Amino acid sequence: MSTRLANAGRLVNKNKAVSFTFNGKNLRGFEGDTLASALLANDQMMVGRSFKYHRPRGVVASGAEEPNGLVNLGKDNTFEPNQRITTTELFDGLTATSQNHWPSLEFDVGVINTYFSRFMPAGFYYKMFIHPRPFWKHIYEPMIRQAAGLGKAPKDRDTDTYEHFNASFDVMVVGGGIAGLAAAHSAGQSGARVMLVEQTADWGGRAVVDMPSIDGKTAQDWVADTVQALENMPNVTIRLRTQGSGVYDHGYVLAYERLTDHAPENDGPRHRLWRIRAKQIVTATGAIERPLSFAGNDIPGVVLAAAVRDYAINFGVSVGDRTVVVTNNDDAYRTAITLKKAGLDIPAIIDARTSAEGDLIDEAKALGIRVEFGKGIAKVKGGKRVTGVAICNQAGEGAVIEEISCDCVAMSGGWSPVVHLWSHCGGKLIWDADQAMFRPDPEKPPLGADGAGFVVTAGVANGHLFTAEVIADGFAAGRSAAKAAGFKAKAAQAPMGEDAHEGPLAPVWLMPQGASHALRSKAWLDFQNDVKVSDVQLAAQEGYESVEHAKRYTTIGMATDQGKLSNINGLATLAKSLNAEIPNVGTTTFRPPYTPISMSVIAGVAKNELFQPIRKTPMSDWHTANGADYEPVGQWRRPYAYVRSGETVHDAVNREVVNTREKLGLLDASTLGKLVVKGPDAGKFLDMMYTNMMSNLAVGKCRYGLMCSENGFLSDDGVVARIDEDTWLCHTTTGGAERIHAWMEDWLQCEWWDWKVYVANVTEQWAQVAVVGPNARKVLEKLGGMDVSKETLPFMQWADGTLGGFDARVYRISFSGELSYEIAVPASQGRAFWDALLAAGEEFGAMPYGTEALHIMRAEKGFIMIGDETDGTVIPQDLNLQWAISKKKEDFLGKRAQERSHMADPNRWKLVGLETVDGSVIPDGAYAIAEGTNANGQRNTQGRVTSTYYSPTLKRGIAMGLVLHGPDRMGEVIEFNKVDGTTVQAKIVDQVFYDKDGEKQNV
Amino acid sequence: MLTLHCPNCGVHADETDLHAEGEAHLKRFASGSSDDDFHDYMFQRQNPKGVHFERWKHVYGCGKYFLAARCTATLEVFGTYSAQTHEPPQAIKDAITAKRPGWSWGDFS
Amino acid sequence: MSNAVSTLNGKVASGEVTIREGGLRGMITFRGDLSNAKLKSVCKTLTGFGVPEMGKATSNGDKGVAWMSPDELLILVPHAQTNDAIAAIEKAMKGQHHLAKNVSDARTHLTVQGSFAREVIAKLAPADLHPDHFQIGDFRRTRLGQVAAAFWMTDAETFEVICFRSVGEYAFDLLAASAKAGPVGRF
Amino acid sequence: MKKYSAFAIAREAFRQHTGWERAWARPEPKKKYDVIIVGAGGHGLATAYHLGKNYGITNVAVIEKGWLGGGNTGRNTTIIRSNYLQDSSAAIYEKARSLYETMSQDLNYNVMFSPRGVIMLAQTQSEIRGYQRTAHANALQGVKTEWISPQRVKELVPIMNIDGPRYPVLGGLYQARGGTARHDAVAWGYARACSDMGMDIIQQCEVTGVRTNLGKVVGVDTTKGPIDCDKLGMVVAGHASVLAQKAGFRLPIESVALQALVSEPIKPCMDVVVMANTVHGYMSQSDKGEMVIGGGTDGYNNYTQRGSFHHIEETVRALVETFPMIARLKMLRQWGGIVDVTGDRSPILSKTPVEGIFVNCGWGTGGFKAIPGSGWAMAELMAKGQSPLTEEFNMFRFREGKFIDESVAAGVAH
Repeated sequence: MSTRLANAGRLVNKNKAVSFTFNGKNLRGFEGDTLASALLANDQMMVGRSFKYHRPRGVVASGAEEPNGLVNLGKDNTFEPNQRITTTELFDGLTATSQNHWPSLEFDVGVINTYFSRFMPAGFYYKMFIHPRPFWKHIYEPMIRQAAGLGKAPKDRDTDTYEHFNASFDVMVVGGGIAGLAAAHSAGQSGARVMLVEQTADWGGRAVVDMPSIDGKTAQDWVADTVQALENMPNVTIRLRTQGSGVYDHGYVLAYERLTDHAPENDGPRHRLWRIRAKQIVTATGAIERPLSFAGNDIPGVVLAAAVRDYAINFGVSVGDRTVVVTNNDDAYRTAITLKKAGLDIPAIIDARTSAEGDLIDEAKALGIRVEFGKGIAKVKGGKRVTGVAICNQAGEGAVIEEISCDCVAMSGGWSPVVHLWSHCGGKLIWDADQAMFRPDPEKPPLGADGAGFVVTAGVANGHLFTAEVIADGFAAGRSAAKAAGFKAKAAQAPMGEDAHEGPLAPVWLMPQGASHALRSKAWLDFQNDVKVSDVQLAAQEGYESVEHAKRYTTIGMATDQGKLSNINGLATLAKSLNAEIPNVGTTTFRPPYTPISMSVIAGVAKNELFQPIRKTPMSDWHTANGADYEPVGQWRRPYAYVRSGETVHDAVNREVVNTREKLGLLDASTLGKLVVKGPDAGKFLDMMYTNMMSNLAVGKCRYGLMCSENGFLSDDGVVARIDEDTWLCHTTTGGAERIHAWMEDWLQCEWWDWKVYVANVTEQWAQVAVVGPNARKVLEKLGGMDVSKETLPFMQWADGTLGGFDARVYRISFSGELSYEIAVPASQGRAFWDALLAAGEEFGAMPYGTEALHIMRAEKGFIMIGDETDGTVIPQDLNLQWAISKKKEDFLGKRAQERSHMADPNRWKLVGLETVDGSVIPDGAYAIAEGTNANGQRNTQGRVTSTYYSPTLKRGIAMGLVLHGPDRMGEVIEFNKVDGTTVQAKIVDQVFYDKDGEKQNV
Repeated sequence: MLTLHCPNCGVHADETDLHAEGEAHLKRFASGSSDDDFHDYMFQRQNPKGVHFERWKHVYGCGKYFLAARCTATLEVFGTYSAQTHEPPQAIKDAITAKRPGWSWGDFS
Repeated sequence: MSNAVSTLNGKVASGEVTIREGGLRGMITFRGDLSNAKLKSVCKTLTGFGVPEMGKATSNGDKGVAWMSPDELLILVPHAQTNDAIAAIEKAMKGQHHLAKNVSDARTHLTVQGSFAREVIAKLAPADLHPDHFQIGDFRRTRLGQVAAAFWMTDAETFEVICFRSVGEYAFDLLAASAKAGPVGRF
Repeated sequence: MKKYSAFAIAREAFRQHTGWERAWARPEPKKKYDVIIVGAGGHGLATAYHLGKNYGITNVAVIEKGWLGGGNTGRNTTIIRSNYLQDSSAAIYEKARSLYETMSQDLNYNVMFSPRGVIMLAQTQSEIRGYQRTAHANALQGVKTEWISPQRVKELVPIMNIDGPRYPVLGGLYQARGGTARHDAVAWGYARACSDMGMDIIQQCEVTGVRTNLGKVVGVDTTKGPIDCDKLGMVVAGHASVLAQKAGFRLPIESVALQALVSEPIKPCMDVVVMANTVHGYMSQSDKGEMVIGGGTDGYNNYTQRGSFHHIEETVRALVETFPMIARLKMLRQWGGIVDVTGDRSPILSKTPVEGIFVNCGWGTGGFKAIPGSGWAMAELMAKGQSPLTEEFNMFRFREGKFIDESVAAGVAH
């Protein structure tokens, strides 16, 4: 059984007990435990079920590489699936449940898959479930989906907070082991701005477990002293619980800081995403121990050798009472020695090498541990827990020599440097055959903005496995990174490490070497996704020879650990199957993040109200307080209608239209874009921007103008006012202000940069109100201060003045066909002006109206709306707007495009009015159908509706649409489709439905 | 995540402060030009895998355009320069030649 | 004008770092040739400061000037004096190609004040805010969350921020949330 | 070819799976083929498949620089739908969608086509109008779609927040027979079928030059030597410009990075595909249980298969807002692909200025869903010289100003 040892672990505080629950059981651990160590201390070896076969799964590692120990953590709004128990620090009240089983962890019906596993080799699902066809959707797929997945789906909204932080550094060091510490120290000494991050809660990495001597001190003391030194350096920032998650182009690094996961009672953000710009990055990310591939290596109790040591030393937890160590290298002997010294049984060390010599081997032997060279494990015995191992010759096919009873197997297949961050941005790897590992190729680093390498790798991550090399390499990497970032190294002594003498490892990719199919089909490569040696071999046999094919066909390395344990073993298996060298098979691509990071931290503070900015006008509060039903228009929110109690939105719209037509309506038009264009060449410039002539507009007058893209399509419209000799004010649509401003700057900066024109976007300087309706003049006269009579301020003119004490610019323009003034006042006075209008207008029936009433009234008058009549494929000619296209101008933006053959095609659909025969409203988006079908069997069409409304003024449906030869077909009845298959008939009419002679506006 | 030096305001700008504005040094063809010329001006892009010239706008910064010489295969930046020019300055061309001998792009080399 | 109200009417979010809407500020977008002697002189007359160098701003109370781009300054004057200041510019720049527009009401002015003000800004802006890199006198146009903004420092613990009026509330809430979340411990 | 079936699996299970053959052969190139397709992605392989299946043209080589299916076929978010606005788009995508329905049976390879339904959310008034227009167009195009209410959206996707304060859901365009498929399997299934017809799929073979004579294609030079052909199909997605340049013509396209990401797998919680264009995010749940999320394209030309992280941020925050329950899921992996985008963001399936060379490119962000239709149409174009499905997608349309613009219905071409 696994249990807590008498000697306290390095990291746990035995004086502080912590209670938690697992699958409803109340358990106790200590402060400093991880959830994994606490579960092991409670003899909870089995922690989950595998993805495919639902086999029992126990902890196999002690860190971020753990593939098995995944739990549902927390509940309600802190519920989180797939939480890795080896990186979850224990806290009081922690609640965890195991995953992927039904009805329980101990008795999972899904385990039936394991008995049928011979029918479920790699890719079996590509070969079956094909017939009968409907079964995939209705039976097979739902079944597979239920069986797959891991944790439960969260249900509640996350109430924690998250944030981002932007920071720039000269040198970013990832990894707080001795190499990273040395690198940060040497880079810091040079004066560079340095950040050092470590993903765990503890500095020192493996060194503080295995405790070599550095500079004559224990590793523990050296680490403590170095951390202290770094903390004292003002130019160095160090962070625990912060993972270097991804390296991106031009030195961008994401670091993922977990602030309160270990202490949920603390205030502040739960996670922080550091968005770092680093000139140089040092990856001192260490290495991950590889499992060995033997039959039954997935049974709970088979654990990586170094992890067994971690649990014993860091947490005072023994994984088992009797541990068989199986290895191909010397390092695993440390585990045997540690356990033996802790008073536990080591029945044998099974060493696949034919012979080896070294200090650790000697020490193990001296402790009386039996060492068997040239041997391997034929098979692990046990179901939910290891009960023993069968030993065989490594060179053979698995004939059992001896069985040894044990409850833990500590395995080591060598070490794989963590090269993820090096590789994220294109750093290349080389195969180190001696150490059987891929390590960064220093000649081919990822290249930065200047074309030079911007990542250096250090220590174990660089393929150095011995303390002396590791620490020297870290020190040198910090120096060279600082130098590359522009800092001179200070003379300082590199730390010196000491090592035990170790012999070379012998690569072992399968145990025993000649294992039978039966054994290979029980030798796991990917523990979570259930990929075995036989699966990769099958992929190769079937032609899935590329490493990417094999990965995708078998799903090896695609689990939540992203193959941290399985990739190299899988690769070696594939290479062997193809009779190829490992480096020739290549690796799969490493992609960020290193380990999964929360979606919430990616979103950061941008949640709820802060999800996206909402742009508000000075009158927004009034709208909200008065029933505004909003519609988003870009980032603005405009009242669609002001709904009163007892009204539907539709009722409100109709009321607003009728009231405006009969009395007085007020529209908050502040969102309309207002661009000032000024300069000696402003007229010439606007003649290029607009299809019509603007240079000849008289001062004091307004003119409606159209803008097209260079591709000829209508992009915006609005009223232009000539302010003075060299100044024009251009109104744009609500969505157009920033876009058209940018469009103007583009041409001024990049094409006609010698033209003397300045543009300023003054949209938000002004609150603008449209005062519309028969009583419009009356209310303005009541406010007083300006002559707004027909004679002094005729249609399409503007004037500056004072209205009711407000500085105002009044435009006599109309988008509704009514007598109408648009009045601009400084935004700071907008709300007061709005209130003044409402008060003064009360006796005249003043009533605000929203965008829908605006739309209906303009449609009744046959005015086009950008975004309704236009959709990016419509040219002004389609809308019969030839009158607004200057014939005199040689050039304007879009002119050349409109000369292309398809643009000049007489068969382009043209704008007309449409009146339903039965008075109903044509559905939005309906098409006018024509006879027959096209070559692809689609029904022919001859037009479409662009705007369609119920007109409360005319009390019937009205519409505008683009129709083939429409203007030549007045009076003709055509049919529009409905989605239910029926049609509605409409007569082609003039597009002006209301007050054709303009009598209402010209008063 | 690119960073580009804005030659207009001196800021070493994060990509999120910038907006990519497409190929640089396009020659505008207006009314009266041939269909081919107009087509090429509007749609025919160099799209090289390698040295490229492009427009950027420092949209969240000084609001000005600038041009960049960049490698689309490695994202290396050879230099940024004023948008008010019809061809890359010699210093930029030299910087590219030093890194990518024999390069060419449109009419430039 | 007594009717004038700033975007958030002086709203305050108090804490270790306090966010305050700064009330009405007179601001003028002034475009022209920044080396023009008349431009330089009117800038000095109005604000008491000369044309700043690229990326710099100087201010004192309600008056100040910031370098916006190679052909644009932001002139700060008391709100009530804005139109007079523009008139002065127009007079001084007569015959010179220029543009001077009142943008006082198109902006929201916020102050961020407190021990970790620098970090509050750094949570939201993709700029290097290290004290070695951004100091009093520097002026930066960048983004704050998802909106454009500009800021400068008036003392070691105070940032002045301006953004567009329509997003003033968003910017205020964003800064307030960042301040409430506490310090990072970077600077 | 040995047929795949449950019986075959049972048979093999009892002989340790030793009887499984290679899914596709590994031939050396011949001296000459009737047709060479460059690019063994989904589109290239589907083209070859339909050349053989529909026209009996089997003396075909499919040449691939890397490994088959290794480009955008293996990097996309696997969404299949045909609810497009414009007739020509709807025609080819619906052809594709209908071929997906029977692809597993046609290829005897389970591509796991899952017609689980696709909803495109309307969150603004203009999206409502755009999607209602699409619904009306679809009704005439023979594409089965429907406009659904917010309540129906919620029933179909209970995890969605339909009344978020910023962009409440106002309805959706629903295509019940849209869905997803297993992307790799599509490429593998086609490869197996092509190989079975005697076609040569030649991987790890890069085209280094295109040989022409008197304006007509005669062959290609490759890293495995020269190979002659009568007709050449260029189907290389992101690298189309580079290949066209070798043949002496240019294409009106640009190559940019498109990104995607997946969460860790969870138990089933979302049965349909949801696309939210206003906030720029789309999401579905794979059969493995991962939430598969698509992001946006970068604005700058790029051949690195790496994009900029801020697009991931934008996409994720939009989806956290739309689906609050994903807040505590974790991003497992992000990646990028290179997509080629045309001036109207619709593809090019076309003859070229060089006789005998045909090009299929410009699918932008929407290529996967089109694979079988594209292959069908491209095969027709190459075999017969014309196809009603490709007619409007010719590369010369930009000269005339005859665009196929899908963005008009607020529908981006995902």
